[in-house]
Amino acid sequence: MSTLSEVAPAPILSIRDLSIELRNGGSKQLATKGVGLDLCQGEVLGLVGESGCGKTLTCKAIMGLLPEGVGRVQTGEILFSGHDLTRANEPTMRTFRGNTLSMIFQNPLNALNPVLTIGEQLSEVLATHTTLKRSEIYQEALHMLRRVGMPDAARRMRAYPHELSGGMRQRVVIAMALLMEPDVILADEPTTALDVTVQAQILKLLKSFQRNHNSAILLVTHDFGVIADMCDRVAVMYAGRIIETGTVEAIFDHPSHPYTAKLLEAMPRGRPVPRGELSVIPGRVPSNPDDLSGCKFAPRCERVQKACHRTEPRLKRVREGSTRIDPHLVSCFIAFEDRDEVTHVIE
Amino acid sequence: MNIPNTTFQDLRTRVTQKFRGSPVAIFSLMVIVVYAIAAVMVMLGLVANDFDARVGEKFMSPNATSWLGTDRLGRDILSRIVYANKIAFIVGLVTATLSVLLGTLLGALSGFFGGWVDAFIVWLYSTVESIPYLLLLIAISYILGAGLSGVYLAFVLTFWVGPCRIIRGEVLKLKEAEFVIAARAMGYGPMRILFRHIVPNTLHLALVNFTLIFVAAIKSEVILSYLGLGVQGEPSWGTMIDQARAELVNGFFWQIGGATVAMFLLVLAFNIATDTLQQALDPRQTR
Amino acid sequence: MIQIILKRILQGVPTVFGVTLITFLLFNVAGGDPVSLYLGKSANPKEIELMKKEYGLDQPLVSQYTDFLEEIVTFDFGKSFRTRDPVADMLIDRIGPSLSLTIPSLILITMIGVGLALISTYYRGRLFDRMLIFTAVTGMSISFLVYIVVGQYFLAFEFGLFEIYGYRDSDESRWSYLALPILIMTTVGVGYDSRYYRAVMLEERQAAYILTAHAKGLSDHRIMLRHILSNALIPIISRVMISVPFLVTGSLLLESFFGIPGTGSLLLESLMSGDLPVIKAFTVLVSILFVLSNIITDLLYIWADPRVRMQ
Amino acid sequence: MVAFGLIAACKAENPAFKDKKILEFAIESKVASLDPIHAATSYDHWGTAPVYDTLLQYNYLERPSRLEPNLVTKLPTISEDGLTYSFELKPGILFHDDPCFAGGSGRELIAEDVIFSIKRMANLTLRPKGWWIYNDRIVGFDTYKDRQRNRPAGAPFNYDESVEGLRVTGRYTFDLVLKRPYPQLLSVLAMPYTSIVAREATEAYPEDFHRHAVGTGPFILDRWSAGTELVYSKNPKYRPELYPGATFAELGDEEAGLLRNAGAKLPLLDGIVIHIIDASQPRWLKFRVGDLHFTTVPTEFHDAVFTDDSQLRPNFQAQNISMYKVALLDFIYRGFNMNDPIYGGVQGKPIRQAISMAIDHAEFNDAFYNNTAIVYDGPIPPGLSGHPNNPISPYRGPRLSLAKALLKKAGYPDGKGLPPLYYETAIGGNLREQSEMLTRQLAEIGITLQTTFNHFPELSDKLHRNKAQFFGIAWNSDYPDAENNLAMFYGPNAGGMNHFHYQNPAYDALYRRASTMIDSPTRTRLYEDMRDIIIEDVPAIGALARTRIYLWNPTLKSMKPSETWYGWLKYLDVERR
Repeated sequence: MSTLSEVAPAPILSIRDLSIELRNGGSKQLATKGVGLDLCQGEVLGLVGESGCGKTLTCKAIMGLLPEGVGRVQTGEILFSGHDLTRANEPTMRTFRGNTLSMIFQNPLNALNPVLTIGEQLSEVLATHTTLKRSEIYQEALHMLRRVGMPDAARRMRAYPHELSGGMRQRVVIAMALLMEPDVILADEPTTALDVTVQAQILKLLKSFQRNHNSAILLVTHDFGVIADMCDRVAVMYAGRIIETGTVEAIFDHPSHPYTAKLLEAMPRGRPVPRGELSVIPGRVPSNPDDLSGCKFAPRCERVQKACHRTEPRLKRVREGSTRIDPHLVSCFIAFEDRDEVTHVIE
Repeated sequence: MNIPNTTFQDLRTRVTQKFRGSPVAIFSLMVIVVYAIAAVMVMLGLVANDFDARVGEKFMSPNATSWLGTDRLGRDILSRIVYANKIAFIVGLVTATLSVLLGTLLGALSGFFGGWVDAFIVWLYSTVESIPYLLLLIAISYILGAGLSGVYLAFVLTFWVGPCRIIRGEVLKLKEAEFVIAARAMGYGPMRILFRHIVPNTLHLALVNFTLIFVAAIKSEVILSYLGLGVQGEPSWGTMIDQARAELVNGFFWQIGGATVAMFLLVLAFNIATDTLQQALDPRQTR
Repeated sequence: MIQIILKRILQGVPTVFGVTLITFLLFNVAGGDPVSLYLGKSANPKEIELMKKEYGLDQPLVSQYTDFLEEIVTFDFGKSFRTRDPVADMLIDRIGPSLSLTIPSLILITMIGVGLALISTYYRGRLFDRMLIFTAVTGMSISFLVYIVVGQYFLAFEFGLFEIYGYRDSDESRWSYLALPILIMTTVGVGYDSRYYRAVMLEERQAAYILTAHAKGLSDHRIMLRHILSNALIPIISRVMISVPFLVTGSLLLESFFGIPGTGSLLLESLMSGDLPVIKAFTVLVSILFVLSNIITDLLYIWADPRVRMQ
Repeated sequence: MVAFGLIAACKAENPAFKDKKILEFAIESKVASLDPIHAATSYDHWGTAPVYDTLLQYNYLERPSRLEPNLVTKLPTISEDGLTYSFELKPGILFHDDPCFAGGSGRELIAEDVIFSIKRMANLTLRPKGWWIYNDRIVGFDTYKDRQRNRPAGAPFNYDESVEGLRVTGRYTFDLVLKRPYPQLLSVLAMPYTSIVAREATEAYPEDFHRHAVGTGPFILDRWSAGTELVYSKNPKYRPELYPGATFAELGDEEAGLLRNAGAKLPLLDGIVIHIIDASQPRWLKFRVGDLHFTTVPTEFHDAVFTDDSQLRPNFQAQNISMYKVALLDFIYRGFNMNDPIYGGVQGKPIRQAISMAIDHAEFNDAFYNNTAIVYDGPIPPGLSGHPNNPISPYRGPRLSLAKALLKKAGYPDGKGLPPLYYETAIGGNLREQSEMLTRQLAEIGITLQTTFNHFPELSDKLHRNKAQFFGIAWNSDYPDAENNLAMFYGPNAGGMNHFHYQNPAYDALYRRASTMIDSPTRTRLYEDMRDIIIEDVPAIGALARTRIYLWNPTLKSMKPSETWYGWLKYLDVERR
């Protein structure tokens, strides 16, 4: 441990060296490798990257909900509330899920059970995690529905998901996630399926809740506009690895990885990017990164060098944008080619 | 089944992968291949030639020359089982091929052209469907008389409904696909679009239906044989089981046992293969 | 609501009409001539002609067909060639025993099938699941006839667990005769149905909202019973409703092998003896039932699926 | 499964049967009708026999079976010219009690009832299956039938119109007057078709008389559950009739306990349950567990019952199961369509003879009947005059080299040039295996057999319409007189019972002569001449006569089965429950 961590606030959720293995038929591959993330109380951490880079899997791994028989944590740990979630058993996980640790899913229509009423789907969270009476549960659920800005909330309690618009459904999903006032919220692209004006409302809602309760949010997105509005810190993922991390300012002002730079270039600041437009960088994400030696981005990188193909760079601290508590880390040789200054290494 | 935006190439890869990944599936394929080879050998007259010959006394127990004993006419049961395998394959192949062809043709026309063609074909299959399958089967073979051709026709007239319905649904969906719209834009005629562009993309569904009907045909043949409507003149597993029913009481279980096991293995193999195929084609199901 | 029902009934009319046409073509046009049977082995051509006349079999086909349609509309199917009883009475007599066989079987099949599917879904990929799949596929691969022959010989005769054959229409004794046929029917049916329900539930299990339910920290029981089962209800209802017309048709093989005087054995006897009035009436009635059960299925969907309810 | 076992374990014992003598047995096909004029099959006979009486019956113990009076006081007196038969009914015979009679109590049987029952055969709206037995026989009967057939639509059948040949001569006496001698009439009057019914019952149940059996028989029909069982109880008012005594007994009857009830008042049973079980396996298994008192042995199960020399297997003997073999008046044959351009007619005669020589009936007998059947030549079954006890046909198979020589001479060496022979047979039992054996046997001389299996209606349709090239069926004699079998080859019967469409003026002349004669050596000689013509011409290759084997459990007493008639259930006795 470095001296820096002594100054930083203790993380509420800490991911160390997380490697997730995916099995497909007979073949196995690592979907993430050595992912490390810290999430502190009251902080919004953005996790950004192209589709399929391992963002959602990381969230599912935190929730202990990797697809059964397909995904498995190979190495690493996820520390939360004094438990290593990768080793926790189901009953323990269940006490966290939806309670102190909750998750908001991408597609609000699919995330709700079509044949149960909104009221029931909200209430069952409280019924599971509290000992409240039925009437109290109802009141609580209704209250939360109002808080997320659901118009005509009492009537909506009896409605079925398909009777609501997309934005309202996402409000329901968020209400479910917030019901127990969780310490950590994993928001997996909570607004991508929604149109622009609704997106803004939903984000505002999340933000205000986070402020009021001093919760921590891991916000998965590929929209730097959202990052700019919401986040304190950012981690950029590529091919299952964190390739750059730092404060929002550090990343935006001094993008040090060519990939990050390309992402930022592709998106003029302040303008939200519709889903899918991130892949303006030529080439494709390698289907099995481990087959590739060296830097996984090398094949697509404009500034690739010989060394890039030989060994895989590790996360190192760069001076620009680093603060005492929030170092700016990047895994790229060329980011350091001018200076051979190595300050800190995080595996 | 919903297979969005996948090319036939992808499907083939998925199918091969799925089969490679499962030893049971490979075993089932091997069983089918062995049976198929045996059937071809029977057709070529290489094995089971003596299926109709008297090789010994009636109802002999298994012995060195007749491994599964003999039947009432003193014929070798093993030879008859092997020979019946040929019948099963012919019944299965002919029925499944014709049913799938007919079903695909009607389903494709129905889904593609819509209008009165669709209305008529939908009416036709919902009518056939609303008659209990066994009743229809028996009625048709009753009218055509017992025998192989009656069996074929009864099966085909009953079984075409399944593929027809499914292909129709798929064609309805594919009709709106981009590559079809592109083909239209090229000014291709409707028949070319339907049979060169759309129908080849439904082949995987036809394949699954083919295996399903194959099994259904073999199993239904037993029921028809019990009713005296099955294959005539040559041994089939159905006629053997039917014949051997009474022998169980006499304490001769070689024939019923042998035919049941022979049929069981093939049907089991087909069931497993069909399952594997369906899993590969429809990845949402992790059966 | 009534409008929906009326509309669906009207939509069913062409199907029923089609069935009458097919039935007529099959038996009156393509089929053989049943008359000679009924005059006994000493029949002569003169007597055969007379009987054909009596039954209108010498009429042009078109008028034979319209007569048939008239029978259907009036529900008066005339008399059986074979027994001379009114066809309607025969069907009514036979329907009870068939239902006592098929209804308990369907209930058992569905309950056991859904139950096994739930357990199997819960333990997917584990030993129980594999065993269930293996057993189901194995069971499906054995001929129905073998179940019957072997079941009757071993369970009823050798081990004496069941009645071998027969039926008595009293509440105490009926079930002792029906136990084995119901057991066989259930055994065969459960294999198919549990596999199907399992596939349905596994598919539901993959749904995004199940992930949500897990993320909410719900217990597995609640997820299985409340979330998965309630969504699987629609396919279950479809499956059960598809079987409903076949409740009435009974089971051809089971009934004839175990001597249950139901509609299945009636149908078999009629087919074997060319008793056209019975076969035709039966076919048409079943197709009407089929159409009706489709309508009821639609209504049940409305009850089970809020999405349909809206439309 | 345990639960199922428990349900089944409470076996269905009928409390009403307690301490009663109830006979239970099974027949293999549904009884279609209990109206005697429909009673064409042996199953119908089993169903009607307990309820109805015929004028004549057969002696229970005597073999060969001999006619004896049943409803009548004695056998009829026959006029010199053999045309007038005079009968006298026993007085005091009562119909079963039934609401159709005034006061509900059965009235006495009188001569009018007999005449009424015969007239019903003329009523074609009833579709009598036995219509042919009086056809062209009784004076005035056919014109009466035609008149009634052409009656105005809607008019009822007139039973009151008198028929010249049906004469009531007193309360109990009546005459039947024939157009020409009909020596088989006495046998006919023991057939179930001629059972006596009550007019009141037919009128009270116009639509379903076939389910309301009201007769004078030893048992009363209690219940007829469609397709499952017929239940009868003893008729308490049955006329005083006694079990026959030793005078009629055969050797061995006494040892078999058949005389133990001699002189006892009939019927001996309290009731009968006839189960209807079409599949042979359950029928057999039910007998084996003791649910049925007696059964016939389905041919498929012969191997389970008999050793190769057709003795009962030891396990059956150990269970004290009794056996009785009834030789059937049976003619199992393969027939040709004589109009066929190749196999029929004169030109086909050598081919038919060759085929006959290729068929090995002994092999059939061994494989399918465990050698319990009788192989014989010609159309006259064992037990009837004219039957040859020894092989007499030069064409009896297997004589393969002779058969091949005949074929060669006919221009078809080794069957070359002969089109396939299409064989029509029925579906069921082991007929498939039988046809396979036949195919194999004919292949020996180079003839290809192609079999079509038909449902019985189809088969009989093909036969009537002369559409069957080669066919295999069985004929059961309606009465014990070879005339019945010989009529199958009589030219004018073509299209009817003459399935062969066989036309031979010499044969027809012999038949016409013999058919009006009563049994005598002269008539037997005529029968033999006709038989030899058939053997030489080979319209039919024959023949086998099955032996029906009855087995019964030791709880059944005084059993001596017969298939000449079915009225003998009244002589049976069983242990009390």
